[in-house]
Amino acid sequence: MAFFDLKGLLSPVTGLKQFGKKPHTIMFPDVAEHASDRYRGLHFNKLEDCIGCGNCSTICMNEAIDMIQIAGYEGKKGDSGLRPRVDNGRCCWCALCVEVCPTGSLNLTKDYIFVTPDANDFLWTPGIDNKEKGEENISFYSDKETSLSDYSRVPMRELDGDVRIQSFAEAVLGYNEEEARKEASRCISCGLCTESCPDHMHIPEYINAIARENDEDALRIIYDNNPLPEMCGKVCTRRCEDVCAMTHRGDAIAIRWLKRYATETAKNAEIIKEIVNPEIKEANGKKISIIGAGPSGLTAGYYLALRGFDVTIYEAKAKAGGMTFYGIPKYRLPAESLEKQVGYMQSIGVKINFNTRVGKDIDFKEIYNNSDAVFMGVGFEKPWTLGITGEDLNGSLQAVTYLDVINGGGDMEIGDKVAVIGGGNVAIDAARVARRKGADVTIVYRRRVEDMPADWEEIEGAEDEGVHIMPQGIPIEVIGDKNGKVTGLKFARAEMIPDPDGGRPRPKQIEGSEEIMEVTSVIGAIGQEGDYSFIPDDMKNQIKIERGRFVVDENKQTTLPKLFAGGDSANRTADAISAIADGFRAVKAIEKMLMK
Amino acid sequence: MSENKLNKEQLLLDLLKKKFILNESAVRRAKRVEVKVDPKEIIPVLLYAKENSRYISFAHMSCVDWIEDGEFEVVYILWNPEDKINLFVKTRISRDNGVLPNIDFIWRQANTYEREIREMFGIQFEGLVGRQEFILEDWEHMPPMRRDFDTAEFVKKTYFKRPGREDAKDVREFVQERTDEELPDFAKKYSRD
Amino acid sequence: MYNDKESQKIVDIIQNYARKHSLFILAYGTGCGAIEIPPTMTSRYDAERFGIRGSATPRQADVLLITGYLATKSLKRVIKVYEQMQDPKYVIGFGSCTINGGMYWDSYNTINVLDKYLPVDVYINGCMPRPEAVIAGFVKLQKLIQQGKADGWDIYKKNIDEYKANQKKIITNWVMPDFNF
Amino acid sequence: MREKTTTLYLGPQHPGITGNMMVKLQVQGDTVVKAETHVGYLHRGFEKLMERRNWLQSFTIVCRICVPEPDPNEENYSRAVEEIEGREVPERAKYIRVMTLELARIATYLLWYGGQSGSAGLYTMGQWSVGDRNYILDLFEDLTGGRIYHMYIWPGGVRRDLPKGFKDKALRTMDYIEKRLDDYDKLLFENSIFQKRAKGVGIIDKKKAVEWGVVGPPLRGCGIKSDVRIDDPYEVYDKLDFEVPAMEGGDVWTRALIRRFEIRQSINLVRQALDKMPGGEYYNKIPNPHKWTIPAGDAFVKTESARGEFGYYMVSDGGNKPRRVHVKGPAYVHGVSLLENLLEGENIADVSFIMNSLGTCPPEIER
Repeated sequence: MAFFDLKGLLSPVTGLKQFGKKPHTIMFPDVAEHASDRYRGLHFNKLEDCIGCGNCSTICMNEAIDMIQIAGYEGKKGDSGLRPRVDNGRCCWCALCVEVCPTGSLNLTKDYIFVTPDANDFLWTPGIDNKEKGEENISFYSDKETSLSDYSRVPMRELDGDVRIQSFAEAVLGYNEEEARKEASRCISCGLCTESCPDHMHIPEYINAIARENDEDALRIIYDNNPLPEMCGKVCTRRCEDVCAMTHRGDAIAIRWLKRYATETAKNAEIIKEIVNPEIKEANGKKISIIGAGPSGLTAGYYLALRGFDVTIYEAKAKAGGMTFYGIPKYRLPAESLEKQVGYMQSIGVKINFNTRVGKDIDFKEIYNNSDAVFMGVGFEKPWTLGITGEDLNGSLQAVTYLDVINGGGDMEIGDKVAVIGGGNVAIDAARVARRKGADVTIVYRRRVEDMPADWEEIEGAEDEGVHIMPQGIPIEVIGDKNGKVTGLKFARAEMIPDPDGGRPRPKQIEGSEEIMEVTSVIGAIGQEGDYSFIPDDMKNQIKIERGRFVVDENKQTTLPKLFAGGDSANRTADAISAIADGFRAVKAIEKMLMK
Repeated sequence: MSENKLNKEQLLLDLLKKKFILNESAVRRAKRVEVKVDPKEIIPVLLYAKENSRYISFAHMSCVDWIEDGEFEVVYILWNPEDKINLFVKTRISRDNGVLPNIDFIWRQANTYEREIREMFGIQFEGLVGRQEFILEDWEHMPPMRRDFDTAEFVKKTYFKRPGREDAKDVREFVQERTDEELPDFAKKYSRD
Repeated sequence: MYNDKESQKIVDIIQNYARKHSLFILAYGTGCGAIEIPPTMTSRYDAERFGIRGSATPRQADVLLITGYLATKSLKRVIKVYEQMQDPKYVIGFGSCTINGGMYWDSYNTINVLDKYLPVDVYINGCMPRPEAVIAGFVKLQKLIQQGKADGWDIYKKNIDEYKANQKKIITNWVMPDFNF
Repeated sequence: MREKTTTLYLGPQHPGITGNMMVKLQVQGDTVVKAETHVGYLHRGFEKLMERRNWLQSFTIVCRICVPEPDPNEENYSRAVEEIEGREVPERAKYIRVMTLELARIATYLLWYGGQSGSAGLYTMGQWSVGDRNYILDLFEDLTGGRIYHMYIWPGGVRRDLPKGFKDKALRTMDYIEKRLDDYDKLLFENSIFQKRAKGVGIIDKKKAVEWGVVGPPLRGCGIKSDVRIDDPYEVYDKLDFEVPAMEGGDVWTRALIRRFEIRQSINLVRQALDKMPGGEYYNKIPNPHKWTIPAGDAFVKTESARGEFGYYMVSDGGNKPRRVHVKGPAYVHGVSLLENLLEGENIADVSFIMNSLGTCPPEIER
């Protein structure tokens, strides 16, 4: 190379051609800061949408997010009341918290300038500290598609509707192992569901155990406060699923089916005993009597027996389970399943005296005086009548009675065209049982389909099986022939009148819309009440009963100190899991009372 | 994956099997052969691979702490640019006083890897030159990459944490308190972390 | 005349004005944050508009940028460098790491809370702070200087024992003079 | 007469490269007789941290391993996870990944322009190229939501689809950068000062290159045609039309020429990727990250970064956290023992010049 390289010296000088050109300098701060539409800046949280599940806090590997209590957010079922607070001295703007937020309330914004001499300022709550312009600045968000939460449930395999009506075989087939693992791994373990469960089962823990392929631990966790999990796994009303964090954008975790999966892995009572392997305390000599082997009675019996009490259950019927045996049809809850669970209880020392009706076969006072405590889980046996003319005709019957006969192994003539009146689970059960008995079934309900208190899955199942549903129909009269046999149902159409107080709309009969439906039977299913005639009058006076229910405190104690009550006859929710919860709570109270 | 496709890989494995005593070795997938040898076989295998099988490129060297087995697994990854095969040579030594041969005379760059592994795991390499201190300075504790070194615990002891975050609540515990749910101890390991 | 309080105030104002418009930063990029310094200094954001420019040695520098995490090995050098700088001197903490450990909060080799070891005048949030945020940080520092509130160097001198104790807790092998002033 | 040997400490205060490291030089006059590299000023213990983080959380920290060019880390991490888990990646995601990686390569080379010329005292170059680099970063910001740390390529695909109007904007930017490259040529490569500084300095010959395991542009600068994108194609590089240059010489000048050529090649690749990109899914969704486990196994994956081969060795024990992730960046082989060897006999003024030409990046040496 020549020492004097003219080109090499002159070329760089061409850089001068930039001289005088408009610079591309961004004159910040004279011009406002700018960021792209997807920028990951400071957080913003829509506090009203947030449910305080804490998923953001757990995904953050910097532990930058704390869940704290904030004034004005008290928390309710499905909302912990906590809200995230971000430590910007930790946050690295990776936005994983946004990707996992199940409700989509947490987002990142275009704001990124945060300069201060005081390091303590960096601790702030999104949505409160940037209330003014946070929402309009949202730039990085995650919708249902981009979110890392899996919003769609693993579908449950079922028998087809036309196969189902052939027999009383279980309609729902249950998850297999692969499906259960997949469904369990959707759960974000926030635990908000536990608050909704009357029994506060340890839901996130047992789901996690299933996800980690440890079904035995799952069963052990389930048995910690629910001794009838297989029953719950099949027929629970699952209030937990109503508040699942996933429901805000998709399907709730199939908590019930997962419980069912965990319990079905134990094929018989011995295996349950082997897996759960409970610690049974030494007998303490205290004697407890329980009236009624329904869910609450069995629960109380099981946990009292584990705690070393001498437990005797008096059951009027031939089988344990109460309404869950005699009220729930076998295609939902097979008899063997209940027998297995009850068998396990008996194997750890719960004594059940079947066919022993208190008040008839044995005196209530005798039980009361001979026991250290008595728990009543007597349930609601007596059905409400419709209160319309013709109800005493032959062929007009009550769903509870009908189901009781069928479940007890008997049969009842209903003909081939049946009208079921009511919209609850019992009505649907009766309708589907009648359908299996070959009848053409119509459900007559006063309100709309969406107002039906029955589970949507049950309603869908009924429709699949060919049950007709006639919403907004008010029964007026049951019509019979001269032999006293039902021939028809007279009903009127209803229109929905909005409730001025904001309650659910009320049905109002449309004048002149009366019709007659030809039927061979009418099955009423509008509710039941308790029958407390077994209690002698002098004691009944001391027990406070309101609106057909025993009045109990939070310990399930009635106004008689030794007497506890639970289940339908003591709570208003009237489902199996509440009964179990009552039983469990009474156990704690009884133990506290007797063992102090 | 058909047998045909992995011809080259199988050939190499057979060749090595004939020459050396290998512990459970296999063709893992395409472009990937894995052999496990005893520490004393390391140098012969590597030399053979380099000189006779054209594995001229030393792609990587790493160490994994299998604390459950009480062993370190050291892996040498070689690359043959012609056959396009990764050869993994793995060996295991005891965690307590494991010594490995130094291979930086085969590939000069192995020196850097060995120095790092010596510092981070505490494995000695026979005849390795170079300063003892490589990345860390004045480190008086257990070699940090060993799995029994708990960095979070160490940080708690050593460094400061800005105060003001003590009011944080755990969602699960918070809801539990509200509902008087009693979580049994054995279930706690399944709570979210 | 110079002992007069009023005139001292005027002198301060003039001094601070001069100081704030010539911030020489020490080009000691300690962590990831240094990657946004070149864009800040070059044509797109052009920090020289504010009188900000790099300087090669600590003796000439006014501002020390701690651009992110500080490994313990670096901390030792940074302390040395900081103490060599002439008063008044300022420290800017970049990014989350300097505030409360950031992403490396559980790393065995990085300090978490910078102001336990060095006085920090301004923090800039972000991971990484964008050039705009960096400039905003400098503007804030200029304001503080004008108001006479950027007195980290003074605090450091007054609380030297506490700072030294914290520093020596980390740096076990202290092979340098206690003070480098 | 025996010359006196002096010890000179270069660094740890940014010796003209991206990151802190120190070179302890023994000098006689102006000549280095012995060099010793000291690293560890940026050690954060990433590999330890990853043992404590689950698979998704680890993804967010890997990009911090190399600050100037984070994307190959994300790519490697994702590909290693996918290889162990057997997760499929949609075709569109592969094209987006290639485009992202090439954009990152361009950005890195633009930064290198600034560093290489700056260490020769030519500061105007840096004002231009680092300023223009912002246009690439703008693209990244539109695409990923971040300028520097993208956290975009993740296991199963990419995080978000291309935003509206991205293709046009990217093509416009490519046109602009390509035009600017001619200006750079005039300013740097035709500049006789740079030529004189660069030619014949820091020579690596072929034999040395193989022996020391040199990778990337320095290796191609020795006349060995080696590039992971061609030798062991990943993503969709085998479906794109490009070639890598190799030139004899082995000095700083040749390495600079290689980079000059490659940046044009990358612009071409970005255009191709945008052009051939199919529609469809961009992401094969991972399961709930809290419960995401990966079957036991190990994988070694490599990516050609702007500075050479980036390798990840990953081991899973079947749990929800990585057992071990070991990162080997190109600087790991260049920046420690090779550098010590190379600096012997060079001028003090050329030390950071050579370090820059090797693409030394301390944060990835010590991680």
